[in-house]
Amino acid sequence: MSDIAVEMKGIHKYFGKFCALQNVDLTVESGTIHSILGENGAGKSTLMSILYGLYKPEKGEIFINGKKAKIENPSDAIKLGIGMVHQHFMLVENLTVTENIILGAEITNKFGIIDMKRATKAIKELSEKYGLYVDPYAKIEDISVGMQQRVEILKTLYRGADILILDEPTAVLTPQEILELIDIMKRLINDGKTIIIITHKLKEIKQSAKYCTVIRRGKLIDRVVVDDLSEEELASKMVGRKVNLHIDKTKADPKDVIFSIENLVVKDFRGLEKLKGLNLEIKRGEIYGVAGVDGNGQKELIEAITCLSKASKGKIKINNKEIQNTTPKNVLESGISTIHEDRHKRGLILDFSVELNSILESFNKPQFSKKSILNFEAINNFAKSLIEKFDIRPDNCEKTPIRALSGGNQQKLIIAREVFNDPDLLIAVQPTRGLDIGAIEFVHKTLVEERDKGKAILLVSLELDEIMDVSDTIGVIYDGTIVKTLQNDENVTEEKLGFWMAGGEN
Amino acid sequence: MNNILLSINITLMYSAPLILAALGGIISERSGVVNIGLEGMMTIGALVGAVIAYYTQNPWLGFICAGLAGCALAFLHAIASIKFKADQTISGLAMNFIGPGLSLFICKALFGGTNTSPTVTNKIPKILSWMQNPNKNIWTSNLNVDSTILIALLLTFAMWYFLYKTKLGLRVISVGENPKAAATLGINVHKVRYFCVLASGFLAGIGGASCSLAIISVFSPTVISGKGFIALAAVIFGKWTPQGALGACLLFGFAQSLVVLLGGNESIIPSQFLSMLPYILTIIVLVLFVGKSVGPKASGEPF
Amino acid sequence: MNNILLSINITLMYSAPLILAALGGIISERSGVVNIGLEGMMTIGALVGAVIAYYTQNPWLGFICAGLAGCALAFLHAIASIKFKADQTISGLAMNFIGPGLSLFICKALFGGTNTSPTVTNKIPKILSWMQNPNKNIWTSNLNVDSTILIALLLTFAMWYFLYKTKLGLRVISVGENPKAAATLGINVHKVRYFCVLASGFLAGIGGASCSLAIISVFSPTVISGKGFIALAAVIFGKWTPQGALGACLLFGFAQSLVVLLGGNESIIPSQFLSMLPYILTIIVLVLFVGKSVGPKASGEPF
Amino acid sequence: GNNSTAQSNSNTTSQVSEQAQTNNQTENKKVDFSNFSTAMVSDIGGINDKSFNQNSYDGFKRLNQDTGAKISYKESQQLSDYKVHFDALRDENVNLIWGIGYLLSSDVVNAAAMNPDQLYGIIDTDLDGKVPNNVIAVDFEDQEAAFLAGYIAANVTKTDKVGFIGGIPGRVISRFEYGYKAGVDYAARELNKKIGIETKYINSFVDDSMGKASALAMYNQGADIIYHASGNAGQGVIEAAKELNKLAIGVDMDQSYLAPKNVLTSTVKRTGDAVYDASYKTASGEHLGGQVLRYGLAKHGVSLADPNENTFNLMPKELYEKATKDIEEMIVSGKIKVPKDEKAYEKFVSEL
Ligand SMILES: Nc1ncnc2c1ncn2[C@@H]1O[C@H](COP(=O)(O)OP(=O)(O)OP(=O)(O)O)[C@@H](O)[C@H]1O
Ligand SMILES: Nc1ncnc2c1ncn2[C@@H]1O[C@H](COP(=O)(O)OP(=O)(O)OP(=O)(O)O)[C@@H](O)[C@H]1O
Ligand SMILES: [Mg+2]
Ligand SMILES: [Mg+2]
Repeated sequence: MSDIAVEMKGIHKYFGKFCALQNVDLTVESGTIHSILGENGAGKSTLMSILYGLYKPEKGEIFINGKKAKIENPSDAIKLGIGMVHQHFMLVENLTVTENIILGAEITNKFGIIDMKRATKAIKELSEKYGLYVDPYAKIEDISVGMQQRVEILKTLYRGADILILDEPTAVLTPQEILELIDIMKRLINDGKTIIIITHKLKEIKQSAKYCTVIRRGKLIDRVVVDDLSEEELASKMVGRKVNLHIDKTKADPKDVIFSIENLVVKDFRGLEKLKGLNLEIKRGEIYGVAGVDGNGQKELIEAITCLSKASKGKIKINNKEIQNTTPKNVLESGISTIHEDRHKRGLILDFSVELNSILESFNKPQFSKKSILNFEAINNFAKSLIEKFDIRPDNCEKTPIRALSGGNQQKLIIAREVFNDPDLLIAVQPTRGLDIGAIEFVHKTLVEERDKGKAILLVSLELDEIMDVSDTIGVIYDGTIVKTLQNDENVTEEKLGFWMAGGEN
Repeated sequence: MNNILLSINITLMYSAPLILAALGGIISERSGVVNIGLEGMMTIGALVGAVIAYYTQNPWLGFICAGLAGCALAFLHAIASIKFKADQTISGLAMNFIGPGLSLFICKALFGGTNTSPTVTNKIPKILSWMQNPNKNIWTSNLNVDSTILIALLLTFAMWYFLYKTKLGLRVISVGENPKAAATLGINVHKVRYFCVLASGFLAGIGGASCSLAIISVFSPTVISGKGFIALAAVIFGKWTPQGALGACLLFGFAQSLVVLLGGNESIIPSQFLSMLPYILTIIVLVLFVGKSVGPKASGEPF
Repeated sequence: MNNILLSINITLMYSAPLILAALGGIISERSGVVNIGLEGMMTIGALVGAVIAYYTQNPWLGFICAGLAGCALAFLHAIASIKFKADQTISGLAMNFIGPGLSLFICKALFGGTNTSPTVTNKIPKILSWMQNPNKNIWTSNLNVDSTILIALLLTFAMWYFLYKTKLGLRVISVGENPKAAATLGINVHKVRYFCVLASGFLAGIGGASCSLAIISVFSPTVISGKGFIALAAVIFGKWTPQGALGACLLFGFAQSLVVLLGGNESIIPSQFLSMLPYILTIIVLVLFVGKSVGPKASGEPF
Repeated sequence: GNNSTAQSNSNTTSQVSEQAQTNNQTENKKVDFSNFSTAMVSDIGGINDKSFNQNSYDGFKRLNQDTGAKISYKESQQLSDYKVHFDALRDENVNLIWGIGYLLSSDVVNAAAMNPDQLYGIIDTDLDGKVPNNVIAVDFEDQEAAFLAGYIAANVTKTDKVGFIGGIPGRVISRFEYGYKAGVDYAARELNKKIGIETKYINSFVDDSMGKASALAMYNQGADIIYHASGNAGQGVIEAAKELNKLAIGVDMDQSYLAPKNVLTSTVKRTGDAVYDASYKTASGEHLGGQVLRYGLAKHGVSLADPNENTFNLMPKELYEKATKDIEEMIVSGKIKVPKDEKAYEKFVSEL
């Protein structure tokens, strides 16, 4: 088991003047799961893209199974038995599972006509062999993210890949799906495959990987045996300082109820009820965490509160004022700020500068505009103060388009902006998705600080760890209602929550 | 009865060039390259078709050369929008200015400064041209449509088969939907797009030639006058599918045949009003039935 | 020297309607609604402007009414593309058929069946019209441009100020870039878009009227003939900014003035070739300097 | 008022024009206008459009050959070019500036108002009778040639049904329609039978598919001869005639080249002769400004196309001669008053 599947030596990669990778080595033994760990923007994806032929390094050599390899494009990589599942899926949404898998390596008759029967059969065989169940006839846009990921893995296996690269495969998965994925990876290893996995979740690394390569700011930091280190040790290697994986917080001091939902019913576009009479109450000075499996009504709940979709029944009250079915603007003005789940879609305008993004909600305030003319000096000063206070990097980035910031820093800006609104209720939906450990620490700390200032906080997350770490009160959402509300104390365990989340009674 | 036949005849006559050009629009847009330049490519096709058929007396040679001329113009569009990643709308618009300008220039250079070509004596035959005298009988006379309509129908089927049943078709669609994904699977996005844009030019070119070699038999600067834009509308209207565009073109041709058959001295509807009918009909059907657009995701995005 | 002045005069004359319509294109596209229908809105503006000015003898009233007529057509486009979420390209195309069709229809209904309006006696004054006889002096005569060009320049500045310095402008841009984000931030996306499309129609309408009330002083069906498309090209060419589009329109007008000044009997360059110059120039500049397009992200996407 | 002035000039001018045409052979070039210069601004088609512009420029060239007058032209590519060309010509010291085609009328009128000392001419419109003092308006009696076309069509039809296809309806196209109809009715009366006339307007001067479709429909309904006044769209009409082996009558110029066996004849508008004539007279010192010069059959401004090798296979020689001699004479002499609009046509029919 000691022969080397992948060896990358002295890799340098520049984007313009920016050095993304500097003399990085990577050695992956065949038949193992090898994890790569690093902050956002450390260069992990870049390194893997080089291995897959998407980028050309300025310097460095690559050896595959001991032989020097020249990988200039993905075709070369595919021929060498390398397959990659990208951080952002590379699927054609309106084609079927089968079509996506065979694309570029189609099974055809001699006239170039695709033989769908044979293709489907081949895929079925593959998926049975590795327990990667998919519906070959379904369209990608109709299947769940977990299933899409299986399609991505099947794509590589179908091409006969022996070396699989998985770039943040778990960021979009539910806890259940993550467990399944780890299972699948182990099955693949048993079958003699080699896997390189990028993830920010230390727990997953501990559960699956044998070795871990740590990268920081484009430089190789260490290559370690995972079992030799604790999660905390791994985290501090990655960030370069000691980090708290669990947030320090004092006990909550909840006051009066400030926000409540009564019997809320929301229907989707087909007319099916997605929320079936949901109730909840949040007090000042408490973090209310909504735990649940994806798709049980979290999205509908947030959209109803923020008036992005219509409530067919029920009341939503803040400070005893009903806000359901008004406008997003009214919601904002009533004292509710929201950190949305998908920052690219909902929270930011990527080509606007950081300073404009920082006032998107508040440009109406006299402070920023007079007689509908914008006051750019005030806006600039404001953005500078946010950047300083929230340590948004790089410094002096207020004029750069926010697209150029890393995900963590984008998220920091959103949080800064929403906190600045000084809301009575702060809603945070998946606020740490895809962030590195340092950034997560910051987000959690901020939420607790706001709580301590007497705000009410509604935290919606699919990560049980996050819910259990941060919230004071936990509500379990299942099938459109809150089925269980409980104080977050030592008695709460992952198993218990999981039981309720799956619809168990009591 | 006779009127029905006539209406079919006119519908088919109107649709043939539209269908051909629309197929061109489909293959280009399906690969992710918007082609507003259909009009210009049709015009140059109409010219080259007429010129070659005039000199060689062979309409089919003219037809093929028209396709190649469309290709040549499409190649410019491909270079601009694929290689130089220029905005596809503007590059297409430029084709619509260059195509007619160039056509007029060549026409004047060849034919002593006139802006219409001489009449082509050997035009593209009609489908019943093997019969003794199809015009004698009013039935056969109305069924005796241009062979270009047959070609258009065959090519529609071929395009459908190509897009949905063949390897290359699957690649075309994936390149238009998600070029990055296609590239990670080792598909050469640029090559596929070049191929599709050139094919688009060829189809628009023969569409143009089917005006100057079948509907009438000369080239004149007005012979296309808007057909390329209607074909473009048919592409969208038909939701970027060959069968849909075929339907849209036929609907449009049918509306035109209604205009012809309803108009006349005794007609109660003013003729200005009638002549807007096809467009109004089209937009009504559009708003009522089509709803949200469903174009290829990466259409218009350089890669 | 005289030629230079004349060339400036001609450049400005050609650019005025283009600038106005291009501003219309910018505001609509900046809010995320593609407006291919500029051509049609210009045509109806040209007609209504001429008609009102003819009847009331007041060119400014005609000018304003032309804008409102453009608005009316734009309203159709807004309904189709914002409310019914129809494909914006096809809806815009439909405007390009409806605008001229309707104009012709109205023109005929009003003026006893002719397709040109009577000549407007009171056209929009020139900037030096307060002078005794500006035509006497070749200098003043060439500097004596239409006031529409002044309006176009002022509106360009106003549009720039509006988009980049005002609250509403910020909202327009954010709606065009990311309507979902804008909506979550409390902006009424539909309202902003309606406003922008209507403004777009108004600008295209007065652009059309500046053809029929300043450049010439009648409406005829060919008075616009492609200016809307050129304005559209200028929008893209100018990277969706008012100042960029202004530059593009001036460049285009300048190329046209070259065509006019170089053409004539003694010219060695054939006139067809000359007349392609502006477009060729445009595409060359495009390919060389503009590179990748940078349109509003959500342009063309219904919300 | 204008009308009668133009009329009174008519005899002398037609002679001049005919003389000029034969001058080349007879070599009696006495006139010398080498100090006289004239220029034309073409319509969008350009000076080789096989139609008005080309015809007008031919007249120019003849003028130059015969008299040595200086000639020049400017070609327009779009409507807004007209004004620019007139502006530019203002500085070039031209005695007479022509605008070719009614589309240029407002620009001619504007230019004339700005430059009261400059003489202008405009072809193919009477400017609604409101002719400025420094503008010569040249108009054509299209209905007269259309009448001859109708007369011939009525005599040739075998189905007793003929058709007319117009472009965009309007005052000018009405002349063609009603002149033609009157000719058909006149011949029908002569032949003592009823001949039906189908009319269709296709609302376009460019949509040849529509022209063809409309013609197909008319031929289907039994018409066997169609006269068109629909610009380029007429190419479709003639194509339909060719395909179904029926007959069509061309317009504005001799269109038989489009389908020699199917174009019965054409009505032609001789703008060149008119330009020649008016320029010649101006050079000779006549003041024509403020007048409408009307060119009909009389001054050879309009006529049927000259016969070609196919003409007499399609119709008897006698018919052509009868039309171009007897009927034409009756029109010129005023015995037949050809109607140019619906009202006049109804009157004409009722008086038949
Ligand atoms: N195409 C590109 N052009 C310019 N710079 C790039 C490009 N891709 C990546 N970078 C830069 O390279 C650095 C490394 O990026 P990379 O995507 O590899 O980070 P990562 O470690 O995968 O981060 P994450 O955890 O967020 O996925 C980043 O700082 C980024 O600024
Ligand atoms: N094509 C590109 N051009 C310029 N910079 C890029 C490009 N692609 C990525 N980057 C930069 O690379 C950095 C890392 O981006 P990446 O998309 O890998 O993850 P991220 O932005 O950190 O967030 P997330 O983990 O949520 O995906 C960012 O600074 C981003 O702006
Ligand atoms: Mg990332
Ligand atoms: Mg990454």
